[in-house]
Amino acid sequence: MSVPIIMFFACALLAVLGAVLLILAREPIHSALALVLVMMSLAVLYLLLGAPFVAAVQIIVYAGAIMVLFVFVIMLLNAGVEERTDFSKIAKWVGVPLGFFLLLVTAVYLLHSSIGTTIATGVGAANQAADTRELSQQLFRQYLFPFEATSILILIAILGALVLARKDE
Amino acid sequence: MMAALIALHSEQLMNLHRLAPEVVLCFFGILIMAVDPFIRASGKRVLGWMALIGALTALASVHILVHYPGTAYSNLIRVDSFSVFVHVIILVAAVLAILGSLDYLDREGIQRGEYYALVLFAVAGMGILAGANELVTAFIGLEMSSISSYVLVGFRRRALASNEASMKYFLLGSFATAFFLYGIAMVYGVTGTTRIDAVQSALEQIVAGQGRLPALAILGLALIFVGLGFKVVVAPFQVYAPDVYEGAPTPVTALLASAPKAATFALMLRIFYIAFGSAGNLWFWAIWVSAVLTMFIGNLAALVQTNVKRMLAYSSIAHAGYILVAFAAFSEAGAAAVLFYLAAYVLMKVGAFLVVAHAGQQGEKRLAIQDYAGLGSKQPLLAACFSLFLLSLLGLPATGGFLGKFFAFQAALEGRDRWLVLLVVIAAINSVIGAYYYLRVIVVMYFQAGSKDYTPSPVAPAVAVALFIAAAGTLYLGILPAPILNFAKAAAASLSLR
Amino acid sequence: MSAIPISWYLVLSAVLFGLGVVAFVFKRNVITIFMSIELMLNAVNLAFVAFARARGALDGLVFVFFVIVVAAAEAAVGLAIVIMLAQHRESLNVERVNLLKL
Amino acid sequence: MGTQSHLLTVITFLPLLSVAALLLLRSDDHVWIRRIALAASLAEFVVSLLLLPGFSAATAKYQFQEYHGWIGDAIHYHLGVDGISLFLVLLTTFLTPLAILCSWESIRENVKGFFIALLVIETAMIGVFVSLDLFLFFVFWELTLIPMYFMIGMWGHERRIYAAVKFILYTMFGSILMLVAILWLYGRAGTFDLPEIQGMLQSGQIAFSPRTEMLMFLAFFLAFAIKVPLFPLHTWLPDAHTEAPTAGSVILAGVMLKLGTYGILRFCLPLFPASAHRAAPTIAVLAIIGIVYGALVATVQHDLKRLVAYTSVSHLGFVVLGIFAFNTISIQGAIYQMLNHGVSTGALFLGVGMLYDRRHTHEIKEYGGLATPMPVLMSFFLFIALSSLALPPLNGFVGEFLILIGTFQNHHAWASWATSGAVLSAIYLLWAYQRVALGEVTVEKNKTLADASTRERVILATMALAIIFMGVASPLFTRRMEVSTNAMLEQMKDQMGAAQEASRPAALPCLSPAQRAAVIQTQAPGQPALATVPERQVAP
Amino acid sequence: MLLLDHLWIILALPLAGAAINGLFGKRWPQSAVNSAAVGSVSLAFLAAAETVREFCNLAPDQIPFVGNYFTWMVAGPFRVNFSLQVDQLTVVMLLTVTFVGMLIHIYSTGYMAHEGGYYRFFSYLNLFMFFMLTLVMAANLIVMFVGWEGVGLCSYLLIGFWFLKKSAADAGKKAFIVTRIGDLGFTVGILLVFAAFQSVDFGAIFKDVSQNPRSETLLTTICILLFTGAIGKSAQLPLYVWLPDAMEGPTPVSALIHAATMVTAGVYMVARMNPLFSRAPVAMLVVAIVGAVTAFYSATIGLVQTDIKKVLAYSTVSQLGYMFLACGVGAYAAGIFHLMTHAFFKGLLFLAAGSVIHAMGGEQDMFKIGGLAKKIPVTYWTMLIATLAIAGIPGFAGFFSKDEILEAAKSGPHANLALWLLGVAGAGLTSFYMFRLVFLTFFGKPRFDEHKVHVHESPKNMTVPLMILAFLSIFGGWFAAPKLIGGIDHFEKFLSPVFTAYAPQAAEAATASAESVASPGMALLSALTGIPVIVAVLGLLLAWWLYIKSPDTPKRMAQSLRGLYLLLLNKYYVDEIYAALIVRPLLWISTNVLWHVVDEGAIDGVVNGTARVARESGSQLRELQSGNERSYATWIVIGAVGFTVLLLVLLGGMR
Repeated sequence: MSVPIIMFFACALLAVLGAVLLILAREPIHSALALVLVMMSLAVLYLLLGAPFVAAVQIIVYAGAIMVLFVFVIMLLNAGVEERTDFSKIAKWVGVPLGFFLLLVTAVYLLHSSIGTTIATGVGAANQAADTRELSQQLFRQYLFPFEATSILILIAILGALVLARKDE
Repeated sequence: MMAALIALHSEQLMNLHRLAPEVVLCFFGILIMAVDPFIRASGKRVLGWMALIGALTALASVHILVHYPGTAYSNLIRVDSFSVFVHVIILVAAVLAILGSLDYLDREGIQRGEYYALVLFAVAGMGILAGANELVTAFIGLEMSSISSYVLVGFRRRALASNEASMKYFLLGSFATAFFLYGIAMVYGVTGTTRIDAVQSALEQIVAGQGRLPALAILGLALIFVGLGFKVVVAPFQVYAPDVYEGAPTPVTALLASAPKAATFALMLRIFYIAFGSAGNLWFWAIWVSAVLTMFIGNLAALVQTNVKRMLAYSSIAHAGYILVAFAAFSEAGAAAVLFYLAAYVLMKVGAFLVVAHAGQQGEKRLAIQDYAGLGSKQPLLAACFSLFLLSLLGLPATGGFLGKFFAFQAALEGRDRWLVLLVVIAAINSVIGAYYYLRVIVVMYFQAGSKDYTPSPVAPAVAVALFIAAAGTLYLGILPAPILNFAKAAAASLSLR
Repeated sequence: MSAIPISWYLVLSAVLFGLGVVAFVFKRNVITIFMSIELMLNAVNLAFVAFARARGALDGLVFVFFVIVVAAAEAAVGLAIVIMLAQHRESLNVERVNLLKL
Repeated sequence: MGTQSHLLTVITFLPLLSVAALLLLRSDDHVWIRRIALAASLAEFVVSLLLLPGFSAATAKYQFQEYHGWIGDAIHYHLGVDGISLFLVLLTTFLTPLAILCSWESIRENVKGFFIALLVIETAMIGVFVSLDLFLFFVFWELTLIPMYFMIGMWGHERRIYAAVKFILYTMFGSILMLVAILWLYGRAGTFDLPEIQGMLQSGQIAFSPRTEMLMFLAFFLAFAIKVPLFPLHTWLPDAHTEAPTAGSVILAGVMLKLGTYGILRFCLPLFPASAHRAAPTIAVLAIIGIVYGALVATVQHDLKRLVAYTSVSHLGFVVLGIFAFNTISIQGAIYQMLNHGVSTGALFLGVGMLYDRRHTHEIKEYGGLATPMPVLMSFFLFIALSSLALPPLNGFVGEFLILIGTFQNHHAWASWATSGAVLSAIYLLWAYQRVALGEVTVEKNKTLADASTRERVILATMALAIIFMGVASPLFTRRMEVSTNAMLEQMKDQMGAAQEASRPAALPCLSPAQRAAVIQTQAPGQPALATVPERQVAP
Repeated sequence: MLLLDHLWIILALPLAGAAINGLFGKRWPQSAVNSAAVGSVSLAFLAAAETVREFCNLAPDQIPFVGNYFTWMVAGPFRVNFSLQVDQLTVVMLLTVTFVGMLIHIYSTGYMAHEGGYYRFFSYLNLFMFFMLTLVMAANLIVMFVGWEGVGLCSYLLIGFWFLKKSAADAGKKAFIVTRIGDLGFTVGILLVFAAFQSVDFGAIFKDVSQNPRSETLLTTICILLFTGAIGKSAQLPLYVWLPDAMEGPTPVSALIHAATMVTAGVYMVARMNPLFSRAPVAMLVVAIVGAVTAFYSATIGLVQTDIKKVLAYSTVSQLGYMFLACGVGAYAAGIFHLMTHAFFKGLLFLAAGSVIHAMGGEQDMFKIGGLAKKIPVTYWTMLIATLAIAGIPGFAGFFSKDEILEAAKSGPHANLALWLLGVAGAGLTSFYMFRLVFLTFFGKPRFDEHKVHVHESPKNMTVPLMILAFLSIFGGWFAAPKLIGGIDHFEKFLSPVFTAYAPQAAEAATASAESVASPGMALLSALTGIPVIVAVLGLLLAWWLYIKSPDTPKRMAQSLRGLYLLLLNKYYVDEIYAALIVRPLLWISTNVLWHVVDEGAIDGVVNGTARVARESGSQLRELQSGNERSYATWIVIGAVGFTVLLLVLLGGMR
């Protein structure tokens, strides 16, 4: 049992735990926090996978920005306890089980996938910076266009928020 | 560093002309946003005209694409007659939708700049979708169109239906997107690339090597189908469509029911025909099953609708089914048939919804089929146009709809698989079922007298123009389809499927 | 130092994705449903990174950025929609939002 | 044949042109709408008569051909007539003016729309008869539906909507499967051009397995059988007829039903001869059932128009029987009977319509003793009835007798059973006539009814003359059908291959050696049908 | 050769008359109508006469003389010309029809003088002449069929002439339909003829059949089928029912159509087709039996009828029976001979009866008449003559013809004693009911209120035809007179070419043998020759005793033999039986089974059923659209899982 493995299992457990909490929590705010937990543990896993930059973005943007937005909205609407109605029988009796079934199927196939067996190169402090430069190269040369497109996307998001969330005049 | 970036850009700018329509659209979108603050509430209509000009310019700029076939942005974007064809369809739909919106927004008191900007951005997204040669790029385009449509659907904020539709569309839409994305991840995992042509060759190698497709690839295929199937509204992912189409502002419905479908089908063609060409025998069945379900669900459920808008929503589901029939042929002819069908479909569907948009009157109150009683005598021309669109949707000869079906069935019957024959027969039977509810509207319009006290408002010029274009186009496609058909064939050929 | 098979990461992403799906179907509150989407996206990201690692390629990581951006955009619009919904309806329970049906 | 003739195009689209003219008129200017419609249809009739001098009875080839590329390289704008279709075109152009004339006063609201519908139907129906391209044919075939649908739905009577929808759905169901079959056929032949396909079939370039052929035959036949209508697919007909306005019924019974029988002759038999032969006994039985059944049900109707409608089921049964006897006499008889039925039943509907204009009911018990107030109208009515019950030397007899005698050559039993139709027709028509015309006037209103107006006399007299003329001058018609019919039968024989021939010797047409010779030399062996396509097409 | 080359003129004349009266007669005065109608028919008669004259100059090999006019039908090997022919048989019919027709036209000008629709009547009558002439002059079966159906039509029109009377309209319809039932057989017969001989021309058929023999079954079938037509047209068992009802028509019509001409068409046709019949013994036998039975059967009904015209009607049926008996036993000439004489005396009887009715102001019940002998002498005498003729009293026309028939039945080539007996019995009955008629009508005390009806003799234009016909009823039969004294029968001789030309050798041999062989049986037979006469006289006497001597006995007999009496009075209830067995069930089935159950129930049920199923499933399917976002999500998940499983497990073949 080496340190990375222990870390992996720890984070994995935390992530799954978070996900389960997200489901079980009746207070939206709790769910939100559970989700933050998931994201945090994922960030650690990214580090394990030797993608520190991604991990950073994960923390800053995701946990930092997006989740804050969530929490903010929850507070704004002071969304109370979730009422567990079950008008949709099909969701209760079919949807949830099938969800788990899907989980199972994908998990099994991913476990036995050929690439699954390849071993990730451990975290080398040396190639980190290079990693990031490479990354930026990729981003601005190879994937420049999507990158530019995302700017429009953001614009759209802003517009949408403006249109929808404003008070009725 | 900065300099490097600029250099990079200038080098990349060379590619922009291969994105001419998108660039134009985004430019106008931003322009509208920039101008918006300086125009007082009463004059917002101008922005609509600007948007129209934008769309038309984009349509014109498609010409540039024609002259610069090839790939752009390190092969993320592919410009070929296929994407040109789809661009044209989308932009025509956009133009018609905008024409239909001008007065609608006035009527509903929601004449705002954002609306048009969002429309343009959405269309730009679809444009990207049409030209995308790379899955993540496609994903971005998809999101551009989706997110702006979420907003557009909810644009009549005060109407409960509108914001409910917006919510449903948003939640389910992003749900489906997640599947799509996961699918992409799988593909990436298997092939190590997300470029469609690269995926194609990679998969072919694998198949050549191990004799069959790896499970992950198939898993990815299935998940991608979920994501795209949702966008093109095929069973069992069609559930959201009726609610959303009914709740959305009708011109938006018009756009939503037509353009994204076209764009997404284009992407689907690229992914299934090219990238997963080696898995044809697999996805064929997915398409087959889905097509049967889609047609039956769409038509049978439409039979019992009492609300024209919702009825048309179901009918658009059914039509997705017919398109799948052509899709299942998995041949150049099939692709051509899909494209031709889309062309015809866009015209008649947008036309039909624009009629509904007008006939709905203030607050979209008159949507029940019975409200159309006597329209034939009150507004003969409008009724005539509507009948034309309905008959075309029904598939009556001398209309685009008929030839769409015709080529679709033809392609399917020429296809490799014997089960296609059964599929075509099912489709045929379905189109008879469909006949019933389309004709019912005509019955009400012409054979039943309307209430004396109600006189509909006259058709606004802009709408009239839009309807005229749609009607003329429908007839043109029905009587002299040769040019468009050849165009579609060329487009299909440019897919160069092996 | 010892290594971890990529498949473990993939299985984890699968589990998270699946849980996300379950959550999406299970939850009733609009906001939490929306959160489950974010959960799924995270699962996808994990998969991307894992695959990227497996291949020693980088574009997987690039995709993660795009996904995050998209997630952000969706969040903005989505939450706006939620707010709009809250303005016109008292409950955030999706099961009570069924004006459009049949 | 290389030269293109445009006559058929003119004939086909002239009505559409006049529709354009009508559109220019103010819709409340009824007088001129009527006049122009009538003038147009008359002009149309005159123009269509130009076909006769140019038509050669000596060749089985399609004549007055026009041939242009249309969509892709498979779909062509290809028109042409032969002995089978020639007179059906004339029938159409002959009946339309009368239909217009009979709606002169009875149509009051939305006059413009009505006449437009009528003229559009005319174009569509002629198109069906003259198109030699399966695609083109199908287009016209479907186009006939909509105007008729409107005609029934808008200007019909009480249950018009039910009738209209029933009519159109019934027919569409049939035709859509035919579309599938057409496409499948194209999949094999690579063209929609009928002569080319026939040529390929004959030269064995394409061949079907018995099963496939049967399926395709059925797909085509279903569409046509519904149109005919063949028992038990007939139930749309009584409703449609009863609810349709007079002109609608006239066109429906007069021409539209023939689309079905024509289709059988033009497509089912030449394209799928083997299956046609295999299916013949079944179909013949259905036809005979139809003859008797239609007559019996007609006898007990209490709605005059419904009664006439059911007689169509009976009469068309004869036609189908004649066709599936595969005998040159019976088939010529069948074609001739199509024309006769068009005239006689059309005339019957006209008469019924004139009664309806006066009393606005079809209930027989509402009438009675009408011979006293309106002797002229009733005399015509009786005369038409007589033609319809095949009284020699009127037209009905000639057609029916040719069918019988031809059928009898191959199948004694079929013909013998069919003759019972003669008695039954006498029963229902004379009984109906008695209930309407004879005896004392029972209903007070009827005492004062006006006799036939000049307009009505013109209509009825035209019909009566046609009836007599066709009764005594049948050779003028049949001589022009002869060669085409024989050619078709010969071609079927060629195609059917030894197997079927062995199995059904009785089914071969009985031809005198002279005629065989005639047929052979008209049908150049090898690629006869291709020879009918303009040279430049044939040339590689 | 003036007219022989233009035979069509004979047809054209009455047709023209019909057309003229039909189109313009309405506005014309009666005189004009008369001249058109009577004129055209008289001209037709003259034309016929001229034709006959020219015919007599023809060489035997030119007979039959055929005139082709135009091709009427042609399709494939089937070809029909509109062609007319003249041979001896035609000549007889031609003269009879035109002459009697002319007389009856003249008579009608008087009889119908006070009727509405005068022009209509005459145009119908002329039209009838046209069709009747077509029938007798036809040179092929199809043209014959034209006349055949045409006369049927005219009889329909004329029976229903007083269409305001429901009974009249019904009778007309009945006549047309019942005869059409017979025509079914006739039609199929024609079809079979063509199938067998590839032609419908008499000449061709006869030559063919005489040269290359056909199987007897085939010929028998053909003949029986054709005979079915005759049964219908000539009112034989079992299709005679229409003729008595046909008396609803004006009396001249009954005289012309339902006595003299049309009803004899069947006999003419059988005679015309003799080459076929002669080769089908079985068919011959059938014809003979039907004829004989009908002759006796309808005579029995005639016994008790009270309506003067009904009596005549049944006697007509009976007399037609004799004619068929003749044909059946191979004595075609005798049959035609009786046809001619019958035309004279039965025509006369009807006209006279008409004159009686005219005199009585429409009264037809014999028991309400009586004692007219003095009041209307002409009518009385002429009618008496006709009665003597029909009763077969020696010297009168009927005697010769009927005697020949019975003779043939007794000792002809196809002799058959049973039939002969029936015939004789019928003869007895005939004379009985005929004299009953005469006695009831003209003798005894008037049984009507003489102040109400003032009896008057009919006008000249009615009485003159009576006298002419009376004359013929006496002398019309004398062609055959020489035979009595072992001489030759001129009539038979004249006709013989027609009946011997294509006669089968076998038959001739038979005749020969029949004559040569002289056995004791023959002697006995020849002894029987006088029997019919005796029987007839007995009938006369019985009638006299019952209706003159002791007029109340009939009633007592009716009482004692009530059952039999009612049976006869109600014509054996045949109409009722037909109605119960055929008409009503058919109507019931058509209405309740075919229309309501099959059409509306089954077929439309299926059609509408499918529609309902579609709608039903539609409203089920829309339940998917519960409006609940969670359900929607579930559907997407279902889809995702479904397709994953489909692709991976089912097709990907991985497990």
